[in-house]
Amino acid sequence: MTSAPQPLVDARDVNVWFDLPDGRELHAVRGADVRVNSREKLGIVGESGCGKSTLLMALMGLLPATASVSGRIEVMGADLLAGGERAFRAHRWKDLAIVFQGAMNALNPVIRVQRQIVEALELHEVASGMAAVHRASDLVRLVGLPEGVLRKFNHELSGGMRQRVSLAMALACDPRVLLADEPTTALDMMVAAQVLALIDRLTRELDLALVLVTHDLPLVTRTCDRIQVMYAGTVVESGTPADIYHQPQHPYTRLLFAATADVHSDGPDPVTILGAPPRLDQVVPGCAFEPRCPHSQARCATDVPQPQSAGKGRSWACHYPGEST
Amino acid sequence: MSATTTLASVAAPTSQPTRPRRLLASVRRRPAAVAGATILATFVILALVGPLLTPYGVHQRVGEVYAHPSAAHPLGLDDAGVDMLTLLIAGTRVSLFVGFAASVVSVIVGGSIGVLAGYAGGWVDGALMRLTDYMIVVPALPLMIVVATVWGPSVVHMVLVIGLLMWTSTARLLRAQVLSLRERASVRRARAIGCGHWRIAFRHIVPEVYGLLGATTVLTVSVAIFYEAALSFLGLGDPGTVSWGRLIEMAFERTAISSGAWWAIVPPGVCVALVVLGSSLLGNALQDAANPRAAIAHVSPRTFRVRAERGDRR
Amino acid sequence: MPAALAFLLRRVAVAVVTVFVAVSANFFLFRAVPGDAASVVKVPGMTAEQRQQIRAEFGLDKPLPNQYLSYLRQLTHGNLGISFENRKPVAANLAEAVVNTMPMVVVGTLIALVIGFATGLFGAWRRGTAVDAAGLGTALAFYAMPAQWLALMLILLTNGLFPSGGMSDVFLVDADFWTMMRDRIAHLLLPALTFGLASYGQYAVIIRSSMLETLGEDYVLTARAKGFSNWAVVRRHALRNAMLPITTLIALSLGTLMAGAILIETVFSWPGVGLAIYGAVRARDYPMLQGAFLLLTCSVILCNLLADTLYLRLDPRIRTA
Amino acid sequence: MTDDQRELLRIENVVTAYGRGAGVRAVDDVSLTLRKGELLAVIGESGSGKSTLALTALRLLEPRSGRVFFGGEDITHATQRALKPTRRRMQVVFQDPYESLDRRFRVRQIIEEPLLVHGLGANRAERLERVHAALERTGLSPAPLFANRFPHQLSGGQRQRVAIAASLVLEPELLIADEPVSMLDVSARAGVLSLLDGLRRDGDMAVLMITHDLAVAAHYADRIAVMYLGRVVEEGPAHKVVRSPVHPYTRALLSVVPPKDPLAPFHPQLLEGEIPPLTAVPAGCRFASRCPDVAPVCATVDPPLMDIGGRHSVACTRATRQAATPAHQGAAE
Amino acid sequence: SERASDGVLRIGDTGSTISTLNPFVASNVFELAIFRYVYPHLVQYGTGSEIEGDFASSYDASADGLTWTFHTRPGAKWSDGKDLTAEDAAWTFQQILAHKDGPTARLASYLQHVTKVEAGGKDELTVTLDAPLATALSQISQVPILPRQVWQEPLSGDASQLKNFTNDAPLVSGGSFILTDQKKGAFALFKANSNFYGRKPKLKGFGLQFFGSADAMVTVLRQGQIDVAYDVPATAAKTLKAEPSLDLLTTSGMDEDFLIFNSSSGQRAHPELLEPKVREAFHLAIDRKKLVDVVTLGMGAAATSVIPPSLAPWYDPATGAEGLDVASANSILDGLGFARGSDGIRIANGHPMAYELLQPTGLTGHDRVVDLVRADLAAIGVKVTPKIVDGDAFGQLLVTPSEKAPSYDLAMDDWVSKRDPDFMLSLFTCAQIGNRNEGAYCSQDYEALYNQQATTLDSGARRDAVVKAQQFLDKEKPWIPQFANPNIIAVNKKVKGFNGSPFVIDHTSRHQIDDVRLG
Ligand SMILES: Nc1ncnc2c1ncn2[C@@H]1O[C@H](COP(=O)(O)OP(=O)(O)OP(=O)(O)O)[C@@H](O)[C@H]1O
Ligand SMILES: Nc1ncnc2c1ncn2[C@@H]1O[C@H](COP(=O)(O)OP(=O)(O)OP(=O)(O)O)[C@@H](O)[C@H]1O
Ligand SMILES: [Mg+2]
Ligand SMILES: [Mg+2]
Repeated sequence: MTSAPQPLVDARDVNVWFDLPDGRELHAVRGADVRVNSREKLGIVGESGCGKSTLLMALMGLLPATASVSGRIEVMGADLLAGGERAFRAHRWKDLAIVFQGAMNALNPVIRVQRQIVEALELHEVASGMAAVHRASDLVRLVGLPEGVLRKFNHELSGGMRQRVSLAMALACDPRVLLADEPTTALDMMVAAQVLALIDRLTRELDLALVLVTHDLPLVTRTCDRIQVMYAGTVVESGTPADIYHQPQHPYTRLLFAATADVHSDGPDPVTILGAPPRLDQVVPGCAFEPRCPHSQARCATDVPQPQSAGKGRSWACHYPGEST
Repeated sequence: MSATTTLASVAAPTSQPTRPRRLLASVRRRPAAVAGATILATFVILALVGPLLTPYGVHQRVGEVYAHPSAAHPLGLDDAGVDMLTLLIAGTRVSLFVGFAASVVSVIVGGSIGVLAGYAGGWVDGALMRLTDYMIVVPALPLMIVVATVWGPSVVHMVLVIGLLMWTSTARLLRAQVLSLRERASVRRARAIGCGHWRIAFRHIVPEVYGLLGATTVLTVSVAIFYEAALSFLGLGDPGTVSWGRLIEMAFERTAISSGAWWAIVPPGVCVALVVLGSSLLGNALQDAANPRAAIAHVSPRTFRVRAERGDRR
Repeated sequence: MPAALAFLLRRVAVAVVTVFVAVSANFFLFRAVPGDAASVVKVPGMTAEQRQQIRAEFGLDKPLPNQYLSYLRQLTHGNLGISFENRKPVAANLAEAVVNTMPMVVVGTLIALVIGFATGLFGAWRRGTAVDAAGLGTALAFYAMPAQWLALMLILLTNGLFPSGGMSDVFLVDADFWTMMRDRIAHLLLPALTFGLASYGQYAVIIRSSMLETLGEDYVLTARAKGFSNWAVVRRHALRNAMLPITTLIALSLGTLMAGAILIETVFSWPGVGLAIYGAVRARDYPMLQGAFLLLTCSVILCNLLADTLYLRLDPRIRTA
Repeated sequence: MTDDQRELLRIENVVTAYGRGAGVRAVDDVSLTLRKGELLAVIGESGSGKSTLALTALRLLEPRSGRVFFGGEDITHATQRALKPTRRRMQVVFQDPYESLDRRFRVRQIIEEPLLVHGLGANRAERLERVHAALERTGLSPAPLFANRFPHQLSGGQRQRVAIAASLVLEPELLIADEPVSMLDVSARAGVLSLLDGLRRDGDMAVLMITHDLAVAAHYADRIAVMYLGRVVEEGPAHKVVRSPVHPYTRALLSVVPPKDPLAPFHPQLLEGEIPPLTAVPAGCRFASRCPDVAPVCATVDPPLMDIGGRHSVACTRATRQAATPAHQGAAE
Repeated sequence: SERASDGVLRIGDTGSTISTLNPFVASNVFELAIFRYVYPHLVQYGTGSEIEGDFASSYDASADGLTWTFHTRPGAKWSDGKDLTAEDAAWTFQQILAHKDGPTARLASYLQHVTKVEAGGKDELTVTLDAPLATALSQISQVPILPRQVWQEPLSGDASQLKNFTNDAPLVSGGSFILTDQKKGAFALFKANSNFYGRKPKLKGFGLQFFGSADAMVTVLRQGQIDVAYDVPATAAKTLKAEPSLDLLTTSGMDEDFLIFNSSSGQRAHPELLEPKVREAFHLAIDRKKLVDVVTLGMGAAATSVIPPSLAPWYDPATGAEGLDVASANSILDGLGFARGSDGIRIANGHPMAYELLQPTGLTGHDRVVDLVRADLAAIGVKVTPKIVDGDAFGQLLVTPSEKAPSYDLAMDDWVSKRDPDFMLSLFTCAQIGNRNEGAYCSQDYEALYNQQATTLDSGARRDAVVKAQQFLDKEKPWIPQFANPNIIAVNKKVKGFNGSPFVIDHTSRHQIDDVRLG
């Protein structure tokens, strides 16, 4: 028995730059760490454009040719960044499967659902022929859909059904980690709740690890074991939902909660976080949150705060943690 | 309220250039567009200052029939001993004029029909689109030949014939654009404010399609120049003028090939090809810029690069 | 499948309306031109009575609505009228021209499709590389060349290696099959090549851009995430979607093909539809022109309909929904 | 002030359909009343007809049947020309702040346009003054700094404020906001919402707000109307609808919204199945197919919206078994 | 080796094509040429401008010139074996006359003065005229004799089916060749007719191939795939001359370019243009040598009379001989009091001497002619603005029936002379107004001169009459002759006995092919 189980995904100090058409670079992910242990459910939250999707793409090695990456990305102990496309491909879907943001178009519109599930099974030699077809129908039943959807095309399915099919497809090869990029934003509240409950159930039943990316704070705190809050390409705080909610260390985390209304209790008015996130195509000299931070001090504008770890996955990157009004 | 003052101080982090300048910038960023614009500009300048460049007349016999290129006549002489360079430059004026004028005519016609159909909708749209359908299926060049034959050859007729018969793609493009613009929230808002049709059409919809109109105009130039060359080649050009199409025709009619006089055939064709190329390059770039589609490809033999350098952390 | 049927029926209805518009426009277009048959059929020393007689012969003395009705009636019997020029049925003249044009257009289009697909696919695949730029540049350059000029260039370059006039050596009679065949092919080579080169550019550009657009779709990313290699993604997922716009393009390009055909046929004295139209214009042979226009418009409409049907097979989104 | 005098917008049995013939009845027999200074939130799943209802109220769509009153005046079939003076009194803010502002207009022009259309403001200077005033009111201060910008030079929240300012210059009595914050980041939402809230509190302006976000509705609205498949199934004071929902659909919706505190109890009550398509509306109760509480009667009886007291009405056979009066008749308390 | 071309003369041409084989419809040169070889004719032209016998081996006229008797060759046969006799000829002529106001109008125009045609047995034919006619034989030489077995059907009744009778190849032939295959606009192939009544042609056959472009024709000629090329453009002459295997036969042709005045009495806008003195000034101002030089590359000839120089026996070299003389031209106009305005354009009758010049499309090189003429006339203070119209429209504008005055000022056109001068001279008769009389010129004095040459049977006396008519036209100048286009034929050296005279294949003689051998 090993004492410290090896993490399934261990990405350290990941940086992603995009080449812009005018020759400049956009630094989309700035030294982010992602570590997912077996059966762990990790949530990543942050405002739009803070690099959540880019980080996931980097983990899958699916970044476009205009991107460049640095850091270290290990999946089940293999250093993928060093191995290149071939190394990534060896782990895609078998170990890391993904449900994309806006999965409305994740299915090929001219190929039937069945074929799209079966082709993944055949590629990874999980099953083939009739066996693959049987497995496909098992999968759609698993996500709560009638078998009939196997013979349907993308456009014949509703948003919720598409999301479920995407999920079934992702589960086809028994992956170890499921990455889900905002799987519910395009959906109605009720359908979103259904899909989320489904993901929750399946990860438990199938012993999956989950990385759930979203900007819905209450949702992610409900679902996940550990939360990473991202801001401008950086992970500014991470910890368990209770840590994050009850003892937020970074002012951004605190403000994010304060900006959210609660239907179940009459709290104070939600607040606005003034200003907008910094442009990622420019160098930010100090703390990226400094211009919007109500507690910023001189040092914040010049020094980049380094992440401070408090063990057990708890960390934050702020010069003046815990400060509050 | 203290919130508002701070709001101003951190506001507008995204200060981008204004639209026309952005359009220009995005054109400047595309090498193809720059090449296209350069080609067109060169020919326009040539057309303007051309007559100053050669000392000969377009009907002046200056030497042997199909004389080889020489220092005095860098492009040789044609079938009547006229300096080819002089003819080519004279042709530039006529061909460019026909090209641009015809495309303006077609864009005016097509633009009006497209905008009207898209905005008015209902039976107006139906009728105009049936007309467009017909104009699309009717073979354009034969129809142009018939009309040009009936009207008689002249530059103005050529402009009208071409312009009036090739507006269909403009009309369709604009109709589609207007249809989607009409459903746009900004237009809905204008209606909710109480704006009249005129105001909505001319303040909110038409200006939105200027970019597209410009792009189609440039694109249509290439088609117009093509048709000019074709009609002239078929003997329907104005015999009183010199155009590239007529030069090709004359070379063909007057045995330039069997005389080995490549210099009488190659240059006018190259000019047509260059201008057509130039305007399609520029036009396509303008169209892309006016109507940007995501320029991503998820599949490419190249992949992202791995960098050794670390981020600005630690 | 009622949705598919409805789609098809709607298309057929539009096509029928367009055909009717074309038929009528055809009739009135050629009545609207100045001068009529009587001024066209050249009989030296023609008297007013003779002129009148010719008008009667072609039914030009009747009121316009009557002419129109009888025109429609004749059409329903497949009768396109009699050519002013050679007094043969227009349909027969046209049939001969079509038979002649076919080999050139078909072989030319095949050449264009092969080169166009190769350039377009390779360009999209190697997007942004020098090879892509060169391929696209060449395609655009060929697209930009006037067909008639390209034809002349080919003649100039091949320098008499291949025949450049007519469909065959007319003095080659009673020759054996292979000699005839060789002669035919030799004659076909330059016109078909011109046709192919002049039209491949637009295919290449469209194929490249539709391929690129497809490659940017989410499902392509999904396929890659599944672990497929790049080429497998293209083959399994991108190609078929990219085919969709190309189908329409090929159907629609038939109309513009005619422009190329006229010019190329003129250069190579190829006795096809293009030359027939051009000759009919010169001779003011209105029945012939009318017939040719009808033939061309209807075949474009038909091709569009065909493309729609093909679309129906290729794109399930139309079949249902 | 009597109720009738306070009433601003009244929608009576409105049916709005898309397409020819009978069409798709996106709004099917809906009645609502909005009073001066009131904020009414309309919630419901996608496709339930919220936007259609808003467009009908604005008379950007003409209802097939039913009537629309604005300020006591019947505008159901008024022509666009006749509507012009009314348009001034009701304004709209759309969901997408990127799309709803004309990209080529400067902020000043966007806000000035309504003044020009309605011939308000004697001259340029006066109009500019009003533009600045509107900007200041929406918190875009100092106004001259923003007036000359283009929309793309503003953040999403700022754009939405500009859209609101462009409505405010006309000093409307009603503002219809169709999902005004759903495209905005959490960080910017509260600002826009509290702006709307403030405007109606001190300006006596009524707001009809469409939203997906129950928490938002609960926090800001006076009244909430819940729509399902073209119908209003529950309508009442916000605190009543949120704290003691009656319709099973409302109850389910509320249950699936997690509380902010991760440790607070959370028992989502998931509904099975999907909303039936508008083209195949079931006979009987429209919600019956997904209702956790379904009774045999629901398959046949289509329950009307009935008042269950306290200006709270519900369309559910079970909830209204004690039978109150039909809602829109009992509106007068 | 498989080429069936041994002993077959292969001729190429551009432009003209064959679109019908029906002689009642046909009008273009090559269509008429086909009938010349395929159908018997009573008489034909020799190699010059003299008439000789053909199917009629001899013929004579009565003293009053009203009755012509033709003695046809006995024992002749059609290619289908049926007898070919004078009765066939009589039947053909009678049918043409019977429907002369209808479907046979085209051929009937050659029999205008014929009142009666009768067969006197199998081998004799008499033709009766209503007036003595100098051109009687020339006219009769144009009429083909048709096989009755073929034409009986279409000529029956009111002959209304005649126009639509396609007469497809292979035709029943009575001439020296049989048409074996023909394709519209492409080619026509002939083989020698073994049944032919006359001197057998030396060729096994011949073929006409039509090229869309001169370039294609010249290329094929140089490669030896055709033996003769007609209508070679002047621009190709240099290249072909350098070719050792080819002979280039160049003559100034029968085709002249004219500047045409609107001479109609209804032309009131510019009365000065009706003035012969003004026309004289125009004539003096035009530099013919330059036209020949630039337009025909020096291969044509300056034209001085309406009869082209190549029609030697009838052409009068003295007519219109005065050359370029701008000074005289100017002084004529000065003398008329047409002073120059500030822009250099003369004022005549209160109007500037600025005229519209109609020009038809489709005449090769015409734009250059117009340009040179414009420059020449500008030198004498006359401004000319060209207006180009489609060939058909041009014809209609120029030959408007007399009651409607044509509305143009000047026009430019070319005319191909026939072998008899009557044709060119007839263009100026009042009767041709509304038909071929471009310019609507009409003068009683000229009518008298024209009629005299038309009815003078003695050839010497007729020549004098023809010269007088030419001189009269030169004085009046309804048209100003400009230049004669060259006639260039390229012939492979292996072709022997080819007649390169300006009377090219003009459908009035069979000699050009019948006499040829392939060496
Ligand atoms: N292919 C690309 N080229 C250039 N910039 C890119 C590209 N993809 C993303 N970006 C930029 O990188 C930054 C991070 O984008 P990303 O999509 O990862 O954000 P996100 O957190 O997923 O946002 P959202 O919540 O809107 O999905 C953004 O500023 C975005 O504009
Ligand atoms: N222009 C239209 N033509 C036809 N049907 C329409 C149109 N607009 C909306 N619909 C249909 O009407 C129904 C109600 O649409 P509506 O936009 O009012 O819903 P909504 O509640 O606002 O939804 P969402 O939350 O997605 O905005 C839907 O089924 C929709 O498909
Ligand atoms: Mg994202
Ligand atoms: Mg909506």
